[in-house]
Parts: sequence; C-alpha cells; structure tokens
Amino acid sequence: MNWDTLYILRQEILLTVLILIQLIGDLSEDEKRKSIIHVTLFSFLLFTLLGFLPGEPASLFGGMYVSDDLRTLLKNILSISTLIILLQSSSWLQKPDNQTKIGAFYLSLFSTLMGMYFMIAAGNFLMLYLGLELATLPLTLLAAFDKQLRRSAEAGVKLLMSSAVSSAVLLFGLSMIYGVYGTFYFTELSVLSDSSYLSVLALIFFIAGLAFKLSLVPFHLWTADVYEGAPLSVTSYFSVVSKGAALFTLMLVLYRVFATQNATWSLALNILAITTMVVGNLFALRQKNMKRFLAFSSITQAGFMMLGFMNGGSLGMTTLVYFMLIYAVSNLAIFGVLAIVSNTTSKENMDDFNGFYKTNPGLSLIMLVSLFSLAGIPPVAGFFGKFFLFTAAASSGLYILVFIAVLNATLSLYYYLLVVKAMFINTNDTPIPTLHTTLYEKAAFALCLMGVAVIGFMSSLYNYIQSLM
Amino acid sequence: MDYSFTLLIVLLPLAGFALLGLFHDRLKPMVAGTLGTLNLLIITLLSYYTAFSYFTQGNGESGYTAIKAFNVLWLSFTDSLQIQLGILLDPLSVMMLVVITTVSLMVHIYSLGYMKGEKGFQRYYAFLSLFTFSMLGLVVATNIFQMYIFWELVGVSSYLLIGFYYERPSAVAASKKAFIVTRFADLGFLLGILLLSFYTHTFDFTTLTSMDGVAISNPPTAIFLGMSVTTWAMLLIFMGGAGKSAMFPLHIWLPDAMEGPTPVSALIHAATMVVAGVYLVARLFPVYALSSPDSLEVIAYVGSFTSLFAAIIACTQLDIKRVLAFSTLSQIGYMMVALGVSGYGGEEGLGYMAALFHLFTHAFFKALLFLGAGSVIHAVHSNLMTDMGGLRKFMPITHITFLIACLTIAGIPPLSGFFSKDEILVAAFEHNKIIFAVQWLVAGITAFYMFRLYFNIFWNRTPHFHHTPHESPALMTFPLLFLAIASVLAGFVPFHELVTSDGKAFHTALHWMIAIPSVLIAFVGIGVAALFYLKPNILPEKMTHSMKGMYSLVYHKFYIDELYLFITHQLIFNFISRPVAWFDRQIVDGTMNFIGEATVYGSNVINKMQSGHIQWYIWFFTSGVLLLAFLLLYLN
Amino acid sequence: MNLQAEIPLHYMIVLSTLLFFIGLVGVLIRRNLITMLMGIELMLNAVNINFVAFNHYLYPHRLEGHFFALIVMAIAAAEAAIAIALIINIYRKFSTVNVDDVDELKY
Amino acid sequence: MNPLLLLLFIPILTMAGIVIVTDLKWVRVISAIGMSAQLLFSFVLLYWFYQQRGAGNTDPMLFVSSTMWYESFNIQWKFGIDGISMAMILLTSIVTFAGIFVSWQVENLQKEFFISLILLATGVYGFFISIDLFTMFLFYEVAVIPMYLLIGIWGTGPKEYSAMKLTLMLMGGSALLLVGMLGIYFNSAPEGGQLTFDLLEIKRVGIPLSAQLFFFPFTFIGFGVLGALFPFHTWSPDGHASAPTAVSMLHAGVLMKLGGYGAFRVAMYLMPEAAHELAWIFIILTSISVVYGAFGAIWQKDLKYINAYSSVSHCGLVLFALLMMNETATTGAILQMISHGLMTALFFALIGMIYGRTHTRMIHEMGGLMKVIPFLSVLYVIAGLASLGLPGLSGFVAEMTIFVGAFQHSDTFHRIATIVAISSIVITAVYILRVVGTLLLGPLKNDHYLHLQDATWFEKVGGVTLVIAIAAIGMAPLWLSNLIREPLTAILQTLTN
Amino acid sequence: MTGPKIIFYILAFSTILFSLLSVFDRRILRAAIYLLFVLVAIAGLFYMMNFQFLAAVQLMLYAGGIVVLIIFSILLTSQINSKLDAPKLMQLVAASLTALFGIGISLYTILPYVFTPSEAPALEVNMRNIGLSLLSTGDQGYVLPFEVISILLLAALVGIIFIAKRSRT
Repeated sequence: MNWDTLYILRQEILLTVLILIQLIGDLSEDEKRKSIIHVTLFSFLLFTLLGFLPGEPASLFGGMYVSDDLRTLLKNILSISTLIILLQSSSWLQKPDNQTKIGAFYLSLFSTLMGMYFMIAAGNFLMLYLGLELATLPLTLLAAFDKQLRRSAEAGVKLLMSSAVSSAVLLFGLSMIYGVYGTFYFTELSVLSDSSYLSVLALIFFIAGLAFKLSLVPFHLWTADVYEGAPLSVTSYFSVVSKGAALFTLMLVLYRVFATQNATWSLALNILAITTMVVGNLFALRQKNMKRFLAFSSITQAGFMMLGFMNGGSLGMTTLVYFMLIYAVSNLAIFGVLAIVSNTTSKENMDDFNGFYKTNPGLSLIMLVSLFSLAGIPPVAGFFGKFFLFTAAASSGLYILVFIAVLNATLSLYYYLLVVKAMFINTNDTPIPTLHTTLYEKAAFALCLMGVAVIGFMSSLYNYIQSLM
Repeated sequence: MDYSFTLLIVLLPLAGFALLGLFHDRLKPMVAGTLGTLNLLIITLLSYYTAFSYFTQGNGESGYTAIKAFNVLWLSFTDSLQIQLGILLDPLSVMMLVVITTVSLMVHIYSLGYMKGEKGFQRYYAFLSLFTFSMLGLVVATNIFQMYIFWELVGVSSYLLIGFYYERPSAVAASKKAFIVTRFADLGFLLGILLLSFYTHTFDFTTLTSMDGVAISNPPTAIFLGMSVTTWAMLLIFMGGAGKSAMFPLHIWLPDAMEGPTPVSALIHAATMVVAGVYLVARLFPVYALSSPDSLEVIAYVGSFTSLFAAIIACTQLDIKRVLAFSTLSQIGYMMVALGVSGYGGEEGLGYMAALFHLFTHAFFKALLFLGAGSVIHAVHSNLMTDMGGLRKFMPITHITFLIACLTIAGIPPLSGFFSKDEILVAAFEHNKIIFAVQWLVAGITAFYMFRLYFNIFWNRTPHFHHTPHESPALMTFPLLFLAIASVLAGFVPFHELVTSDGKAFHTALHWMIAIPSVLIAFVGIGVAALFYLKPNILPEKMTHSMKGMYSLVYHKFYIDELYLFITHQLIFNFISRPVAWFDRQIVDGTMNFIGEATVYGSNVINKMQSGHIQWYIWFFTSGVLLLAFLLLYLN
Repeated sequence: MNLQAEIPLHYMIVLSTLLFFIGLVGVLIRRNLITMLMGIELMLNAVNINFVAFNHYLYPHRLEGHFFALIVMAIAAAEAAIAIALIINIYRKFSTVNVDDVDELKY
Repeated sequence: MNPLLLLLFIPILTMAGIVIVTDLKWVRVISAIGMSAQLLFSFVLLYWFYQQRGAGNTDPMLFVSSTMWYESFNIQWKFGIDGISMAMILLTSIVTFAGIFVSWQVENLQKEFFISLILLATGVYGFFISIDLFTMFLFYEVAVIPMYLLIGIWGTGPKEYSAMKLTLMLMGGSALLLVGMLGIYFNSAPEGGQLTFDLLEIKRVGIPLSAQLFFFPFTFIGFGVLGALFPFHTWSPDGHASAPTAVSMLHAGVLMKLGGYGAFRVAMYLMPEAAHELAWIFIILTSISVVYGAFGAIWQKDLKYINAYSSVSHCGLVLFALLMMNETATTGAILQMISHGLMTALFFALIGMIYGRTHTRMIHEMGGLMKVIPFLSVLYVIAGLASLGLPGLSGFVAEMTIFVGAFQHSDTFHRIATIVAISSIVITAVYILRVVGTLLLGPLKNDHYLHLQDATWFEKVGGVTLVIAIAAIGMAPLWLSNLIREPLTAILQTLTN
Repeated sequence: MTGPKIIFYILAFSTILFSLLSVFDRRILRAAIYLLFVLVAIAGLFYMMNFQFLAAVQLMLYAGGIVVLIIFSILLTSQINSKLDAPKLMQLVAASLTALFGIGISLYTILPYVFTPSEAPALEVNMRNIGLSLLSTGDQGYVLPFEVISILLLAALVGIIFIAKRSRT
C-alpha cells in the first residue's frame, strides 16, 4: 500500500466515501435531505473528473485488480452516464414522496457502480463475479424502489430470481473453466489454450451469464418487465450503465482472456446477434408503453453490438466501445425526456406523446435527434457507430449477417419513427403541458446532445479509443 | 448565290409565335392578326424570291444541285450521328416552301375575316405561326432527325389547332386522337430512323440519297423476319409518313380533325401537313427506289387502297368538311400511288414528278375547297349538307370559286388537276394495270362525290335559313379568288423540268389514250351527281334504301373507328392498363405491404413469449443456454 | 484424508451436476417464490461442490476454488436476504407469494 | 478552401438563419435568399468549371480536395466534381429554388418546413460532390430522412402510411446499398494494402470479379430502389401522392436522381465487369418498368399518381440507358435525369397549385380549367409536352439521346429491349393527353371554379424558372450534352475494357 | 468398500435424495428442512475433502443463516401446514426434459474430459494459510474480494431495510 495504489484506486475510494456520506446523510432530518442531492451531485462530478486524470497501467492485489488506460476509459464512460442519470433523477428524488429514498437510492446506485468498476477492473474471475453480483444485487433492490407501486415490487423480484439463476449458470461455467485451466487469473488464462468441448461449454455458460445482463435473446425476457416496473431513473441506469458494464466486461474477457477461442465465441454471438435483433425488433414494434418500448429497443441495440464481436482485432473492440458511448448518450437523452414527462404527469405511453412537439418543441427535438441516433441516421452519432459495427462484421466476410442487421436497422427505424410520428404528426386534445426543465436536467441534456451531435464527426475520439486497444 | 437569308423564312414565324404567344393577352385581336399576316407576307415573299432565284439559276447537265444554306450542330449523339439544324434547298423543298407559304398566307388573310370575334384570336394566330414555323422547318430539313423534330412539332401544332375550341369536348377528343394516332405512326418513323442510321451511320439526307452513299451503293442486307433491314427501315419510316398523311389504316384521325377551325383544316389537313408523308417518301425517294423497291410496292398498294376506300366513304358523308377530308385522303392516296409506281431517274421517275405535281396542285384546289366550305359554313352556321342548298344566289364568289375547285379536282381539262392526275394515271398504267384501273375508277367517284357536294350546297332545294345567308367579306373572298386562279393556272407549271427524281429535266407529253377515258369517267361522275342532286328528288333516298346495309357500312366509315375504339378502350385500357394498375397496387405493392403485415403478424405470434411468468423466463433462459451449447458443441 | 484413490473426481462432478439441475427443476416448477429461492440455493451449492472438488483433486497447490466457494457462500447469503426482502415486499403488495400471480407486467 | 464546400455552407447558413430569426414572415424570405444565392453560385461554379477545363485541366474530377477523417478506415472528406455532377448540381439548385417559391404559402410550422427542405437539399448537394463512398452514403441518408417529416407533417391523405412506407423502403434500399458498399470497401485492395472508400482509388485498383458479381446486385438494387426500379418502386406513387408540393418536387426532381447517379457512379463505375455480366437482368427489369409505369399511369385518376407512375417510367428509362453502357446512352441517361427532374418538378408544382385551388386531385372532378386558370394550365401543358418528348423541350433531347444510344447496341436482345422502351413514347402521349384533355380542356365542370385565382407572383417565379430551364435545355442541348459527355469518354473506356 | 467410500455414498445419496424431496415435497416447511439436510450433507463433503473451514462456514452460514431466514419468511407468508399447489404438468415435463437435457449435455461433455492435475505440491489447508491468504494483498491474496464483499453486504443491508420497512404513508 502506497500513494500510487491510492491514486490508482482513487475512484473506488471516493465512491466508498460517497457511500458513507449517504449513510451519514440518511441520519439528517427530512428537510435537509434535499441538500444531500446537491452535495452528492457535486461530489460525483468531482469523482467523474478524477477519472480523467492520467494514469499508468498497473496491476494491484496480485493481479486481482488491473488498471490501464482502456479500463479507465470504460469506467469513465460509465461514470459520465451515471452522472447524467443522477442529474436527471434529481427532480424525481426531490419530490416529497421520494425524499426518504435519497440515501438508499444513492447508496445502492453507487455500490452497483462500484461493482461495475470491479467487473471492468477485474484481473481474476473471482473479482469479476464479485463485481457482477455487487452490480446486480443492489440493482434488484433499486428496481423495487417505487414502493407504492405493485409493478415495481414485481420488477424487483423478477429481476432477482432470473439473475440469480443466470449467475448460477455463469458460476457453473466458471467452475468448469477452473476445472480445465486451474486458475482464475486472466494473465494466466490468456496464455493457456484449450479448445475441448468442455471449455466450449464453459465459455457458453459464461457468455450466457453476461448475455443475461446484456439482455440478448433468448436471455432477455426479464428486460421489458423490469424496465417497465422499475423507477425511470433506474430503468435508464439498467439500459445504459448496467448494459455498458456487461458489454465491456464481455469484451475484455473475450478479447483479452479467450482470444484463442475466437471462433467459438464469435459464432455463438453471431447466432445471438441475429436472434436478438429479430426478436427485439418484433417486440419493439408493437409496444405502447415507452419504457417497454425502450427496453426492446435496447435489446435490439444489444443485438447490433454483437456485430462488433465479429471482428477479433482492435477494430471490433474500438467499435464496441465507440458504439456503446454513442448508445449511452442517445438513450440517456430519451430517458431524460421521459423522466421529465413521467415525473410531472406520470404519463408513460406512446399515445401520451401525441402532439408533444406543439407544447414542448425543445424536448421533442432532443427526442427526435436521439431517436435518429439510435436508428443510425446521419448526421447524428448513431450512424457512425452503427456503420462501424457493420464494418466490423463485414471485415470477417459476414455479409449475410450484415444484411440481416441492416434490415433490422430498417425495421427498427419503423418504430423509432412511430415515436417521431406521435410527437410531430399526431394531434392530441389533451397534450402534455409545457414542461419545466431544471438546471440539472438542462446540463444532462447538454451533455447528451453534445455527444449525439459531435461524436460522429470527431474521428479523434475514435482514434483515441483505438490507440488504447 | 448566298441563300443564308432563307434562315429568316424559318425564324420569322418562330419569332411571330413567340411574340404572339407571350403577349397574347396584351395585344388587341386585330393587331395580333395583322402582325401575324404581315409577318407571313414577308415570309411568303422571301420564299418566292428563293424559289425564283433557285429555279432561275438553271439546271445544268447534272440537274439542280442541293444547297445547304445553313447548317449548325444542335445535338451530337456519336461522332457520326449528329442532329444538325439547317436549311436544305433543292427543287423539292423550294417547291414546298412556295406551297406552304402561299396557302398559309391565304389562310392567314382568310382567318382575319373568318375568325373575327372568336375568343382566343391572338392564340389562334400564335398557333398558326407555330405551325408555319414547324412545317417550314420540316421541309427544309437537312437531315432526317431534323425532319423528325419538326415532324413532331407539326404534330403538336396540329394538336393545338384542332383543339382550338378547347371547351368543346369533341374538339378535345379529336385533337387527342390526331396526336396519338400520329404519335403511334411516329414510333415507326423513329424506329425506322434508328434502324436506317444504325447501318448507314448518318442522318444526313444528302449522304443518304447520294448515289455513292452507303444507303444506296451498299445497302445493309441483314435479314430480319424474312425482310432485309433496309426494307424494314424504309417501311417503318413510311409508317410515320402514313400516319401524318392519314393512309389506311392510320387515317382515322383526319376526319375527326375537322373539329378545328375551317381555315386550319385548309392549311394543315388539306394542303400542307397531311402531305408531309408524301414529302417524306419523296425526300428519301432514291433510297426507296434503289435500295428497297419492295417497300415502294407496299406504298403503292396502300395509297391505292386508301384512295378507293376514302372515295367511297366520301360519297355518303353529310358533313361537308368530312367529305372534303375523305377527299383529301383519296387524293393523297393518289400521290402515294404515284410514288409507289415510280422508278428513279429520267422518264422512269415520272411517278415521282406526278406525285409532287399533284401535291402542288392539290394544295391549291383543296385549300380552295376548304376555304369555300368555310365561307359556306360561315354563312349558314352549319356543317351539314342537309342545312344547305341553293346558295348560289346568295354567295356568288364562293359559288364560282367552289365550282372551279370541284372541276379541278374532278380532273376536267385544262384545270390543273387534270394535268397532275393524268401524269399519275400514266405512271400507274405503265407500272401496274390493276392499280391503274382502281385509280381510274376513283377519278369517277371523285367527280361524283365532289359534285354531290357542290349541288347539295349551291343547287338543290333551298331550305329555310334562320338568317339570310350572304356573301363573305372581302378578307375571305380574296383568298378564294387567289386560290381559284392558282388552281386554274398551276397545271401549266413545267414540273417535269423543275422537280424530278434525279433533279434533271425530262420530256413528257399528254397521253390521250389515258386522258380521254379519265375525263370521260369524270363527266360520268358529274352527270350522275347532277341526276341525283341538281334538283330535289327521291333518287338518292331510293338508292340508299336499296343498298341499306352497304350504305350504312360505308356511312359508318366501315366501322374502323369503332374497331380502334375497341382496341384502345377495351383491349389496351381494360386488358393492359387496368390489370397493370391493379397488379401494381395489389401484387407489387401488396407484396411490400405483406412484408410489413407479416412482420406485425410475426410480432403478434411471438407475443406470448413475454408471458410475465418468471418461471417461463427462467426456463427460456436455461433452455436457450443449453440449446446454444448444443448447437456449438455438436452441430458445428 | 486422500480421496483421490477412493472416489474419482467424476463422482463429485456427477453429483454436483445432478444437484445443479435438480435445483433448476425446483426453480422451474415450484410456484412459491420461497421454494424457488431454495432451488437457487441448491444450484449454488452444486457449483460450490465443483469448485471445491476441482481444487482438491486437481489444483491443491492453491486455494482458488476454496476461496471462490467461500465468496459464493457469502454472496448466496446476501442474495437470500435480498430475496426474502423482496418476497416480503411482494407479499405486502400482492398478498401472495405465488409466482403465477405476479404477472402484471407482460407482453 | 474548396469552393464546393460553399454548396454545403450556403444551405447550412440558411438553415441557421431560419433558426435564429424570430419573425416567421422572414423565414421564407431567408430561404429564398439562400437558395437564390445557391442557384447563383451553381452558375458561378459552372463558369469556374469551364474556366478550369479551358485552361487545359484534364483531371477526371475538378476542385478535388481531400481531408483525412477516420484514419483507421481510411475515410476521407473528399470532394470533387466532373461534368455529370456539375449538371446534377445545376438541376438541384434550380429545383430547390423553384421549390422554395412554390412553398411560399406554407403556414403550418414554417420554420421546420423550410429547414427540413433545405436539409434535404444539403444532403443532395453533399451526395453529388462526394468522391468518398462513405460521405456519399452519409449524405444519401441525410437527404432521405427529412422526407419522413416532410410528408408526415405537411402531407395530405394517408400521409403517415405513405411517409412510413417511403422511408422504410428507401432505407431498405440503403440496407442493400450498405452491404454493397462494405463489400466494395473490403475488396478495394485485393493485392493487399490500404482499404479505401475513395471512388477514384478503388477504380484505379479494381475489384476482383467474384466480389463484383456478389456485390453489384446489392449496390445496383440499393440505388435502384431510389431510382424507382421495378418492382421496388411502389413507395413512389403513395409517397408522392401524400407529399406536400415542394417535397414532391424535390423528391421526384432531385432525390430520385440520386438513385440513377449512384447506380452509375458507384455500381457500374466500380464494378464494370459485373455490370456487363448482370446487365441483362436489369435491362429486363427496367424495360418493364418503362412500359409498365406508363401503362400504370393511364389508369390512374389522381394527378399525383399519374405523375408518380410517369416518374417510374421515366426513371426506368434512366437506369435502362445506363445499362446500355455506351457513351450516347449514358449521356442520354444523365440528360433524362435532368430533364425528368425539371419537368416532374414542374408537374408536381402545378399539381400542388391546382390542388391548392380546387382541393381535389381527381381528374374527373375537374375539367375545363384552362378557361379559369390559363397561366397554370399552359404551364401544365408545357410540362406535359416536355414529358411526352416534344422537340424544343428537354424531354425530347434526353429520350432521343437514349434511344439512339441504346440502339447502337448491336445485340438483338438489347435492340428488342430498346424497341420496347421506345414504345413508351406512345403510351406517354396517351396518358398525358388524357390528363390534359380531361383536366384542362373541355367545358368547365364545376361552377365554383369560376372564381379561381390564376397564378400568384411566387408561383409564377417557381413555375417559370422550371419552364425556362426545360426550354433552354430543349432548344440548346449541346452545351449540356457536351458537359456530360466529357467525363464519360474516359469512364466508359474503362467500363468497356 | 472403504470408510471414505461409504461415507461418500451416504452423503451423495442423501444430497440427491433430500434435494429431490426438497424440490418435490408440497409441504413448504418440510421442503425447507430437507434443504437443510442437503446443506449439511454438502458440508460433510467439504469436510471429506479436507476443507474443514469451508464446511464450518457452510454449516454456519447456510444452515444457521439462510435456512433460518427461509423458514422465517415461510412463517411470515404462509400457513405452516398448507400444501402448495402441485406443479403444472406441462411445467413439470418441460422442466424435467430441460434438466435431463442439461444433465446429458454437461455430463457428456465433462466426463470424457481428461483432467490434468497440477504437479505442484499441495498446499496444506489450515486456518493459518486461509487467514494469510484472506488478508494478503499479493498474489493469491484475497483482501480485495474480502473488502468488496463487505460493501456488498452493506449495500444489501441498507437496501433491504429500505425495502422491508413499512412506508410511512
């Protein structure tokens, strides 16, 4: 233990401090609770900024914890996303009903974030599993946080039950990996190579565990229910941060640890990509509830992400990270709008958005741009992300897969346009009234929009990510 | 001599059209009419001057030479295939210049009176200018594509003029019919051009018709469906000509075209445009005669049949303009016959000369007939013979000029029609006896139906008129007189020295053996007409009654129109267009919609997957894992 | 006690595999949330047997499997606690712990 | 700076101006100023273009500039134009200019309307000046997507359905296109070396035949969908029928040309051998499309449907001519794109104006309009005459070039296809005259129409601009034909070898 | 039959038997008790394999903690003697087939696999080694997981309290 270690662990430590602050804050009187929100937001901002400090690659705790520029970047993407979610959730937490939740909410959220950090920073399957559970278990509680709602309770228990089984399956896979290789350390695993049936089976079980978090079809069934039932901020956390962490982890493990088994996992993910895109799309196009709708949309997007795995080199990895970043900002912008609407009017259905543009042009435009970004329409960032994903898949000659994917992208455009249609074309006798956005929400939108508008044109960002691979 | 001024002949009418067209609502009607007429007067004088200078420069040993007064590249397809716009002066085109400008000028003058007070008077003059421009551009074309361009323009001006009374549905329908039928023919023309130019690598008339050009010295001999491609090409080109010249079976538009103002009928549908087909064949005559005599044969038969066919129909029509229209068909049939039976060069080319001679004379007397009919219609406000009769007392000038025209067309010497028709019959006699016999018969029928017309208008019973008819104003009678004089004198133009197939003069003489029978049969025709129609009597009715079925068949123009209607409306509209539209909406678009609906259906089918039951979710998860593992382990 | 000679590794693996899938059956068929939770515990225990057996039979020079099993136990405890909390929460809202009745979110 | 970028900056500045301005009255004025500037600049560009060529610059593309963008994919901002692109740019600026004036009276969400419209135009400009496949594709989609909003918000009839169908089908087309593009990209360096999206570079290196055969259909059909290739054209009738006037104009006038242009610039240019091998399939499809569209148009009752089917026919002719792969036919194809762009824009403008007055587009419900709105009617007749290929108007020039060019093919199959295509001129005449006869001529059907106003000044500006362009091309086609032909010689040399 | 073998068979047999009973017994409290037996049997297995510490933890944590928790919650939510609904037939069949399929795949894959035991000398499993490893920061040190688990437990604790306590409203 020395200062270097502390510097490397600065984010985790600050996160622990933040958790402790919540414990103390929860003791304060109700009237002062609100100030906790501001304190937390500013310390979280500090925390996010700290992540951008330069650092040297390091391996701590005998290889349990690994830190390098790539992992720092991945963590930063997660913390920026979380920051945006926190900004967006501030007005939800400020509602009188929710003031008791503040402490527990932040605490659970930060611990899941820390879990994701450990997933990414893991140098050992033990840490990875631990991080995964740390990221999952408090989330199940968060899903049940709307205590007055039946659906929230249902979401919590559904998530817990299915994720418990999925983590059991993952563990079963890990135990086989242990049996075959005799170690959990990534550094040791990456040099061992074994293509026996058992290792394939183990790998599939492991992938299934993470695919569950990524909600790839057929491991996705929890997604829509939980998204619908959970409080909106938690849903957006699910769809962006939690999914991002799972994606990054899967990416790091497959590319860095099981690089030799490339053929196996790319085939598996190829199959999963197709089923995910198709099924996600088919479900999405008939959803009326915006949260469910976005659930299936994010399932489809996860299917697209799998295309990035088809390239075993740095192109694939870069593209994955890049796409995740774009997906995060686009999705968060949409969730931001939904959050504002839902907080004030409790409306969550697509029909409620009829005529939205008339009353809330700004928010509608944000939605529009972000939906286009999700659909992959230029010149917003989503186009670039998707294009590079397709390129990654095509680089392995999988043109049929690319074709299926692009057709699915077209189909997905259909339902994104349904939302656009609702907002811009349909009329409504009782439209959502003109809504007020707080400073925090504005800041969140600013971050998202900047991302959506600029990322695509900034090739330097892409190059930077690539330089880390 | 420098003929570049001839450019003005073409450009002035265009300028007139642009001026009248753009400012039609700013100009007073009479100002517009006068401007147009003066403009045309200048053009007419210019073309007379051209003709005078061209023909007086003499034809040396080699005959009249073609002069390209002007030629500019307009559009280039390939290095050899280029559209040039230019002016070609040779006997043929110069003769046509004279005919067109003369008739056009007369029509312009006549219309000042005839169309006075009509709504859209300015527009009328604009269209007339457009037509004159197009027609002049057509005849001076230096290459076949330029001709095609103006050919189309002529078609559209004809369309505009037929549909001049655009509020009258029948006029609209007639104009549409005229355009579409000729367009269909032009399709053949265009294909012919493409085919011909593909093998000869040129559009240029001079190159095409020169004796050492590819088209004649080395015509393509490739065979397609049993005919050489040259014949194909020339027949297709003739198809264009047949459309414009209303040869059977493409004649159906012409009678309907009488819906246009009568002066227009005189100009376009009697004197100028309808003979464009004759002009076209004449223009390419060396190619026809030397490379593809088979196609000439076809032309002869088509012409002959048309002339007989139209003449028979003309005997039954009651609308005086329609009688004249069928008479025009018949006369153009004569011209086609003449071309068809002609050979190339010297005496052999008699038919060629005769055809153009007849074109020349026909232009005058047929224009005269139409203008006279217009004058009558102007007076009685009706087109039908049944509303007329005894008009000789009211309209002396019209009566006299009309009589002259009827005599001319009947081929009574020494009027011009006699000479030109005689040459045709001679040529036909020398070539093909059957055709000769038909044409001889047609001459008689012609005399009959013309005098049927004449007697019914000016003699016969005098019906009750709402207003007492009176002679037309001087603006209208002047052209009648002028054209009457021209009809009388035109026969004395020494055509065999001026316009011949190879440009060289040859000698020709009156063939009494043929002239006498033809004059006789004309008199017979006149006599029968007089018997039937000079005085009101029941003979015609008896006659029609005794041949009722036959009469009605002929009266209905052999039901050709109905056949066309059936083909277009029933077959094409109902059996092609409608199914296509249906197919497109139901099958093609239906497929696209089906894809969408199938997707939605698929979405509904897998709906149950999201059943809401945790255990089902978990089961799905685990079986998914196992299945995936199974796939990868044992099926890979 | 040296087991290798007496009981082959495969016995352990067969045992754990059977246990794992019996637990899975429990999760899949029991319609009480609490009994489902019991099934999950069985599955986790099956995994633990694997970890421990591999550690003991194959890689006794390090204690990785052992510690992993330890961690799994701790997490299983936390998971069980959370599950119970959520189940009680469900019981409050739905007055039942039958999974079939907890299906308001669907399609 | 590359002057071509101005083509993008002027519209972007215009959009910015529209966003900033607060008084709605100024929105259309700003748009008009911006698009007039664009029109003016296009002609300046033409002048510069000739100047450069005159100075002996024989590069295949002029004003070429390139900036590396995504280095790892070798994606560049690479712009440049040759005669063909120049011609298309002129077309775009004329149609856009007219479109702005025709939309003068848009009331609902004015700002948004003009921004979307100009955004669409920006995409089109970007597409035409791009040399890099990636940016080309990017601009392609930029141009397509505003259509959804434009039709959906400002359209009429079943606008939502049509807008959705149009967008999805076009995007489906771009799905094919994307696969084709990626295929081209990954085969752009068969000998090893840097993969590239650069058209000129790909052409220089050449794509292996097997790859060509696989990816040519993707690329060609991908562009073909936008070019209304049978049987992927059905978005067009519905889309046009529902779209607001200016959008139909821009869409049929300019956007559909992206299809033809792309099919030539990308599919055939980069994969000539495959184009040769597979042309027969598409020749059959396009010949069908030419005749089929025309027959389809005869039966329609809605003015916009008639014009949409006529567009199918005319655009089919474009692809048909391209597939003939000789200089003349290809020149004709480009001419046809321009000619069709202008006249169909004029058609749609007029239909919009007539609809604005009579509130119906069913031809049988109208009649005799010539009497009450002569100005518009005359323009309509002119458009109709251009459409049926009357000499002196642009349609004739284009069609004749195509027919003569196509007929130069000595193969019987090609000849027969040509004859089939040529026969469309008769059918075209039938439906055009039918419309003119029913709609404009004859007695006035409805007395309410007696009080209709003839064209207003802005409508006149829009309409007359297009008529002038149509007539100018029709009367003096040589300069345009030469402008187009000049790059073709080199391109086709490589196509036929 | 040697001693360890007999013990193993007894343990294995009781594990399987009681787990099946626990899964299929429709009286919920009994099922919980059967679960307890399974857990104890597994602790026995651990003990057999020389992991006494782990066996102790298993007994304390599972038997002492989790099962008690489960029984409490059963008492909270159900009548003690109430019989649960029988599983639906379809569900039973599907689940069993899946399980059999899974067992088949797993065993078919695992059993043929030839494991290669490590050659390195075995580490003695005693409290000292376990303790040292648990608090070591170096290679084979588990202090980080140990700490992380504490955070997990903390978060779970706070969350559970929040969820489980009655809302004031």
